[in-house]
Parts: sequence; structure tokens; C-alpha cells
Amino acid sequence: MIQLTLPSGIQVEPSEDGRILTLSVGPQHPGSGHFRLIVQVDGDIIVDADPDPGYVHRGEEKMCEYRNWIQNIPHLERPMIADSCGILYPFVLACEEIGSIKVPERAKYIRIIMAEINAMIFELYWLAIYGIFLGHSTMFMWPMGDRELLIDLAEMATGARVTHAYFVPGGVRNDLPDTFRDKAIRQLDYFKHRLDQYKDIFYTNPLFLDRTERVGVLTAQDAINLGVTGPVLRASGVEHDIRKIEPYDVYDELDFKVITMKTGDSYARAYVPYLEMYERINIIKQCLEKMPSGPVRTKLGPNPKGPVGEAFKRVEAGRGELAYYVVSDGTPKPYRIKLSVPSFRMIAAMPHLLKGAKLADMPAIYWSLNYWPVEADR
Amino acid sequence: MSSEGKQPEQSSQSKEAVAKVEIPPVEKGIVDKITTKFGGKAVLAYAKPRRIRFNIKPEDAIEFARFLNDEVGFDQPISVAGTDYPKDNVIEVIYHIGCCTVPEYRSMVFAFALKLPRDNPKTPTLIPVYRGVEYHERETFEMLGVIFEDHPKLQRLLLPEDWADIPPLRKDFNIKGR
Amino acid sequence: MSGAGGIFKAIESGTKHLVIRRFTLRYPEQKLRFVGDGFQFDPKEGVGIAGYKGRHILYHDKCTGCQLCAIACEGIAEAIAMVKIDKTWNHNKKSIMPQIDYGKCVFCGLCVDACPFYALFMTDDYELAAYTKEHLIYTPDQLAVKVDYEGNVEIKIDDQGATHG
Amino acid sequence: MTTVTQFSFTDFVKSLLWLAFWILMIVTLIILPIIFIVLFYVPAPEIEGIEITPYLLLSMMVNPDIGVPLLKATMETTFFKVAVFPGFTFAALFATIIIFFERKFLAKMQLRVGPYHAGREVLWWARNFGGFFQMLADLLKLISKEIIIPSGADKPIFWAAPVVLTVVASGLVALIPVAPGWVVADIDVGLLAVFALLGFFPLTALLASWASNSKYPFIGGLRALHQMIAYEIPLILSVLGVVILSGSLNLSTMVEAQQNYWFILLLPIGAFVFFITALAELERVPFDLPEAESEIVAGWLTEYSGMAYGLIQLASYMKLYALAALFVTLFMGGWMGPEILRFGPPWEPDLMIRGHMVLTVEEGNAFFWFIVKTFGIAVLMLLPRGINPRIKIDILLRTGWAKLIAVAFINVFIALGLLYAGVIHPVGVVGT
Repeated sequence: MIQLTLPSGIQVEPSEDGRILTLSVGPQHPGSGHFRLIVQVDGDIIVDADPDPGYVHRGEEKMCEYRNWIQNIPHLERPMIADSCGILYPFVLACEEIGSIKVPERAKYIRIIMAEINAMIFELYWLAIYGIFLGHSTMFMWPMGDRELLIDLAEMATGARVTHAYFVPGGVRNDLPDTFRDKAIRQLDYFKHRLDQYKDIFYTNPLFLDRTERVGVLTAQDAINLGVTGPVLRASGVEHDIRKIEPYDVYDELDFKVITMKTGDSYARAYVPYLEMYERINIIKQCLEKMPSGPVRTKLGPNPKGPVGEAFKRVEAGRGELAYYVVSDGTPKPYRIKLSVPSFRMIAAMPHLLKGAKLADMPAIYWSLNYWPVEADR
Repeated sequence: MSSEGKQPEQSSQSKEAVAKVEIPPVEKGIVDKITTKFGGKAVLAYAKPRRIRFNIKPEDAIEFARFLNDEVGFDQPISVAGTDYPKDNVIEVIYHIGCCTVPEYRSMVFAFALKLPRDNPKTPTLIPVYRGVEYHERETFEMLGVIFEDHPKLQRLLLPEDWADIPPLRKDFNIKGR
Repeated sequence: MSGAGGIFKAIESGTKHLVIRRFTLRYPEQKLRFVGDGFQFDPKEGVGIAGYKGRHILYHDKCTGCQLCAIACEGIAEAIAMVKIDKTWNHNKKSIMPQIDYGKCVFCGLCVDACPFYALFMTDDYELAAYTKEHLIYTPDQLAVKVDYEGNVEIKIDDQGATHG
Repeated sequence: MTTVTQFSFTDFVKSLLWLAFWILMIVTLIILPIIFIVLFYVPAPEIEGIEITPYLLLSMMVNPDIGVPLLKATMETTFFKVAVFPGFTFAALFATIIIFFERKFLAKMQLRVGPYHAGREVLWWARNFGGFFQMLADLLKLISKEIIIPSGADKPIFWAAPVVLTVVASGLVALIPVAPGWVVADIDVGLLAVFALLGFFPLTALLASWASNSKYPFIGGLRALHQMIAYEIPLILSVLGVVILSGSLNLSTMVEAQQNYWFILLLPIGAFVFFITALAELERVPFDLPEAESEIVAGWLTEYSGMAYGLIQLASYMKLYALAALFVTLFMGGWMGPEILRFGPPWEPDLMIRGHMVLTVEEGNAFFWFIVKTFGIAVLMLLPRGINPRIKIDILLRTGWAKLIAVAFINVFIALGLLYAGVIHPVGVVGT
């Protein structure tokens, strides 16, 4: 085995038989994001992987304790700007449960529309990165371009392209513009047509199948016990979707399927979000049909206070189950807010899946876990 | 939250009041199962629709979690949160456990809280039961200084390596300028 | 070769896109059209009016110097500071008005929600780049200027694909 | 608030003068001396009984009656062949065009614009090719950048690797016959020389990765080596069929053997294997494992920066040209093609300037067909980049060792069968 001298003069520790090489994948690595995986490889086989998050930790939970309920809204969506409505949704629900605030019916539909659009924006972003991680540059450009269709819709409704600050306790900030419905239906139809194109170039491409099939298999038992969630859990065959099992707002009035796959490999984890996008388009169209007219926001007094109490609310965001544990002590500021984000729960699955995989499988496994470093660090 | 000045009396849930409120049948079944097994060791904090919370002691934690996982069917760790209560001199570690397998429990979140003394917070790790709590417990360790005994790797996770202050989510840690 | 069919399908799909029109927005030449005149808020109804959240606009004849916008911003970005102005108004005895630092502003628009006097709205103007940090601080006089934003490009969808313009 | 840069006419004139000054300085101090140094060392030909000296040359260039024969004479020198036409400059220019075309082509496939602004206003007639000057801008950027050498790097090898790669790529280019007689090195073992030179690339990559003293380049270098060993053998085997049919290792002879039929019609399997293995040799998608950025940053290129990186890229694109040209030479009849290009009226089709012949019509057509075919094959080699993801190392090795070698052997048997069944004569298809 070769002993390499690192630039800082650190001698790489070879293992006893001198076969193990330690690689630090990240945080300045094109295949990691703001995140580090300390990987030990024996030739091309990964023998150990140690996730090291925390490079973009900004103490959201502590920040929450210094701001009042409304002021928490803009900064809480910062960890996940690609799905900013999704990460705000359970906070708003929890505030409403603690304060027992009634939400107008129209606002519930608008929230679902925006949450689904945002989830799709995230999934396209995720798919684009998955494409480039596997060396497929076209699959990077297409979803990134088509994402514009949805960002355009979100911008039309909320006035901002990524950080909307749109949900508030008691409804949403503003009503949808009049032209939103027609435009949304037109663009979603076209987007559906674009989604069909992805299949030929990516999902049925034999080279993509080679890269992802039977790679990083996560059994249903392991998936549940490791606490992974969302598309990763459903790809392992567990039918677990918060929208279905614990319908919040008006999801119980909508008709949609929960997509599951049995295999639990990277391919299934890449395919489930893709199929879910069709369901999401379906949900948005149903919402646009069923949406009643009326007010969209319950008027609250300035600087509202909550009663003493706690709430645990969860929603199905783009990456899976996103939960907030909120404790209120009766002051205008929350006593404790805990974000249980799906990305953080995926970390546990990472060493489990990477051990024994090949180094070339690392991006395929790592990114199929729907991991978003900024969200995990909060 | 409601507006200032109109705080509804019924929603301020002190723990004794909630226990008397009507518990829905499915939740009642779970609560009965737990109370018959553990009796006085597990205290019911509240049982709202879809949300149940028990307060238990740290020494019973592993046994309780194992019973919850194997017998009751709550098998998916969702979150581990720690809350600091300097007034009562306790740190509360609360595990939220969901369920993926039993159909009628799937919509529920089971929470159990451990009240630990603030000066020496120690509790056994629940990794043998729920593997997924490993990183949640590490986060709780560094954010609140709770020591999870027998945890395989109780080290820094999110904070910088040169963090030399009290754990930041304790209430006596203050952000500068605030 | 089992996957030959898949490869041919992929090649077909790729080459098909050589004739599809491109989606890119040629930004400095083309600008997007937005709905409305920017985000506004109706304090009577307690609900906003949809629009783009760009630079603010301040109506001097309505601002009373109540500082609610600055208080709202305090926990968010701390971008709003109340400054003295030269003019005196009957409704603004203290003659203070908000000054916004766009180096800090996050464009959440909660200051607009906080204003009870229809004085602070947002506009379509998003081109705020400046050479120095000082240029990013907008005084009440600068905030009063209404900028004509000429965006006329929308997403168009036809058989050849979606395009801007 | 918008700040408008003030336009001042004085500054404008000043900048023009400044530019003129610099051009004058560079021409007088650098370019003219270089021309003279070159002219001193390159023996000038004798035109119409006059011995050309460098001093005479510049004055003669203005006179077309002497200048054209001079040009013709220069074109026949080896120096011209090495440095300009079938050699380095041509290949580098071709590589630049390929890079530009790749960027625009991929952009089109990916529904974006690609290089757009640079040079758009300079060439009004080339508005649709707007962005070609992006190549120039990239070159200037690479030249002006600092070349960072990692501490602990093996400096001589680290420096030598890009140069060696470029030199080897130029050597590869030198073996390609562009037209009858238009080849730098017309040697009898041309094909063997090609493979010998191709073997240099992964070794240099390994040396470069070793010299970088970093882990990711090292893994990349090892991968490059793995890939070479797995793909060199099918590459050689796939060409064996052509050698059997043409009965020669000389590339020009091989082209001439395809007078009637291109070998791609007789040996489609061999052509397929050659194409796939050529992609693997070039380390292009889907075989770009040594540079897989999501796994090992940039592979063996990780520590290179500035013009060292630029040279490596130039070498790799020259290699792309060389392999595309080799494919054309071996399977697609090289310069052969119908005579469609004419420089003058039918009774005098050659390129004549003032009564001096510069280029015969046959040569012109040969160039045309060769360039067109090579460009087509190069575009085919670019196409997978827009369509396929990268494949895994184990699948790559299995494909190389198990599948492609077997297929290449089938190809050899087909060639032998064609030969011994009497369909083909060693010097071409029956009837020639």
C-alpha cells in the first residue's frame, strides 16, 4: 500500500494490512453538498462511512426562542428554500392547534396547492442533482429548466421565487390572483408532458438501470427501524404517507394514490418521487376544481400569544414526514421548537447502506436518500 | 395562538385536567395496554386524538421502549427532543415514536418523556431498540448536554469542533445581543 | 445486449430535443411580467394582495412614523431603521420614516403586513445591485420613488415546447 | 439606484492609442523576431533560380507572382505538414471547433443556449454562431491563471505530464493520412504506432495522478489504468479485421483498399467495437470514470489548474479528433468520396492563383470528404454525453473483458471468413 502525504503533512494512517484508504468526501467536494462523509475504502469497496453534518448549522431552534410566532416565519423556511412551504406547514399547523385558530376553507386549499407545488420544485431540484451525480448532464438541465414552470406559478401566487413566507397561522398571506387557475392548469399540463420525456432518457436508460438497480437495498424492516421516511420509506414497500394516514387540512377530501415500490434499491428511491409528481399534479388540479371562494386569512391581533401547551404536528413534505414539536409557555415567543426534519432522519440510513457498497455507488446511494444538508443541519 | 387577551380556558391543558377528558377508543386501548404493564411507573400526561404522551423514569426507558416496539407496535422513531426547564431544574427528553405496521395506529404519534436532573442528565440510549435515534441522541447530547449511556459515538455532530461553551439549547445560554 | 432498446429510445429522445425551442429567459433583454403592482396589504381585511415582493415603496403622505414596520422587522432582518426627515407632516409629528437596508432585507413583506396606514407597499423593482454597501441603504426619499418596471415576457406554451417571450 | 458609467471620448481615444502602441510593441519586439528566427532555421526553397533568404522573403510575400509558388513550396515542406496542415495547428483548430460545437450541441439538446454573447457583435454574419469567441476567452482565462502546484507534488512529473500528453496527441495526429500524400509520417507500421502512442495516455495519467500527491487523483489514475487495460485489447482486436482485409498496417494503404466498399459495410461489428472502445479510450461519457466528478472530484485532473489543465484538455480533444479520424480511415474510406468540389470551371477545376497551381481538385475533394466524415464521427462521439449517465467501474470492466473481446473475436472470424471464402482479395474487394 502506498502512503500518501497530505498537503498539511498529515500521514494517512494505513490499516494493519495497509489496505484501507480514508477519503473525506466533502464539504468541498462536488458530490457532497455542505456535508462530509468520511469514507474508508478497501480498493473500491467502502468498509466504513461516517456522516459528519453540521457545516451549515445556524441554530434555527435557538433562534425561534428569541422571536415571536409571526417573526419566526421567514427564518424557518431558510433551511429548505427549495421546499419553503413544506417546512413552514407543520409550524403553522402547530401554532393553530395551540392557539385553536380556525382556518378559512379556501386557505386550506391554497395551502395544499402551494405545498404540492413546492414539493415538486424540490423534487425536480433533487432529480436534477441526481442526474448530474450519475454523470447525466441532460438530466441536470431538463428538470432545472422545467422547475421554472412551477417557480413561475409559485411566484405568481406569493410574490417570491423561492422564499415565499406565504403561510401564516390562520391561513395564507394573500389570495391567489384571478389568472392563476388557467395558467396553473396550462403549465401543469405541459409539465406533465415534460415529465413523460424524463422516462425515455433517464428512467429506462439501461446505463441508469445498471447504476441503480440492486444498489443500496433497504429492506422494509430496516427502513422502519432506522426511522427513514417519505419516498425512501415508500420505495421499501411501506405504505406510509402522512397525507393519507393523518390527513391535515383538506387532504381527506382529495383523491390520490400512495406510490410504493417493493425493491427498496436506489432505482426505486429515484422512481417513487417521479411517480409522485404525477399524483401531485393530480392533487393540485383537484384543489383548483374544488376550491371555494371566501376569505383566506383569519385576522389575528398584533403580537399574538398562545396558551400554555404543546403540539406535535407533521406533514408530508417533498422529502417525507416533516414534524414540529412546539412548546408554548404563554408568552408571545415559543418556549421550544424542535424541527424533526426528514433529511436528518436519513443520516442514520447512510452508513447502513454505504457499508459494503462500491465507491462508484456512493453518489447513487447518497443522493437517493433525499438528503438535504442545509435542512439536516438546521 | 389567539389574540391577546382572549385566552380560552379550556385549551390550557394542565396535565391532570387532560387525563379526565374523554379518550378516544383506540388511544384508550393503547393507554390501557401500557398502564396494565407498567402501572405507576408510566404516568399518562395526555391522550388527545392521535397523540399520546407518557412520562417515565430513565431507568425504565429501555424496557418501556422495547415493550412499545415489540408488543404495542410503535416502531418508527420520529424525533428526540430535549427541553430545558430551569425553573423545575429538569431537562426533559422526549421521544416521538410513530407506527408503520399496525394499520389503526399509523396515524398516531406516541411520545414518552424522561425528566432528568439538570446538573447530571443521564439516560440510557435507546439505540438497541430504535436504531434510528442514534443521530437524534447525538444532537440532544450536544445541544442540551444530556449524556446517553452506552451510546457508541457520543460526539459533536452539528456544532463546530472548537465549541467551548455550555450546550446552546439550555435556557441559560444566551445569544449575544439578544 | 438487453438494453439496446433503451439506448435507442434515449438517443431518440435526446435528438428529438434538438428541434425543440429553448426555454431560457434572455435576461437583460427580456424581463418577466408580474401580476399586479407588487405585494400590497389591506389592513382592514387583514389580507394581502398578490404581487411581486420587490423593492418597497413608501407613501410619505400616509406614513405616520408609527414604527410598526421597524418592530416587525426587528426579529427578522433588522433592515428597517427609523430616520428623521426634513419635511414635517401633520400626521407625522415625530417626522420619522423608515429607511431600509437592502443588504439585510429578506423581502418577506411582513413589514407591509404590519403597516396599518396603507403607507408601505412593495413594487416590481428587483434590480437593486449597487457598487457599495452604502448604496443599498434606501432613504425615505428614495423609497418614495416609483420605478417603471417594463417586464413583458411570459411563459408561452405551444407545440414546439415552452418558451419565454 | 443605478450608477451609469460615464463615457468619455478622451478615454476612448486614449484606449485606442494604448492598444495601437501595444500591438506595435508586440509585433516589433516579439512576432517579427520569432518569424526571423524560424526563417533562419527552416531551409527556404529555391524559387525560379533565386535562393530565398529571410530578408528577401518578406518583400517577396507582397508579390503574388513569387508569393504563390513560395506558398506552394512551403506547403510541400515537412515543417508545414508537421506544424500546420495535417499536423498540430489543424488538429488544434479542429479540436477548438469540436469543443465549441459540443457546447452548442449539448446546450441545444438540454434546452439551453450555451455560449451566446462573446463575439456576437464582432461578426455580424455569424450571429447564429454567437459565442465562438468564448473559446478565445476561455483560452485567455486559462493562460492568465496561476498554475497551483500542491505541496509535496513531484514537480518534474507534474509539469511534464500535460506537455507529454499534448506531444503524444500531436504524434497521434501525425499518423493520420488526410489525403493521398498528405500525411506527416507515412510509415509502414502506422497502425501499430497508433496503438503504441495510445498506450501513453493512461500511463501519463497515472504518472500525473501520482505526482499530484493527492487521493482523488490517485484513484482516478488507477481507474484510467484499469480502463486502458480493459479496453486496449478489444480496440486492437476490432482493428484486426481491417488489417486482415487490407493486408497492410499502413494507414494510407488501408484507405486505398476501401476504394469500392467501406469496411464498415463488411465489418459493422468491428466498427461498433472500435467506436465503443474509442469512447472508453477518450474517457468520454459514459466512460468518464477517471474524471467522475461526483465520486472523485475531477479524477486525475483534480490538482491541475491554469494552462496545465488547458493543455490536458487540448490533448484530450486532439485525441478525440485523432480517433475520429482513425475511425474514418479504417472503416469509412478515409478521404474517398465523390468529386463534388470544384475550384474553377470544369475544364480547369484545380485551385489556380495567377496561373500557379496551389491545390489539385483531387486533393481538395479529399480534404473535404475527410473533414466532413471526421466531423460527423466526432459529433457521434459527442452525442452520448447528452444521453447517458456514467457507468460503474465493475460494469465497465465486465463489458470490456467479457463482452467486447468476445464480440471483437467474432469480428475477426467474419473477416477471416470473408477472406477465405474468396469474397475478398487481400488488396481490396474482388474485381479491383
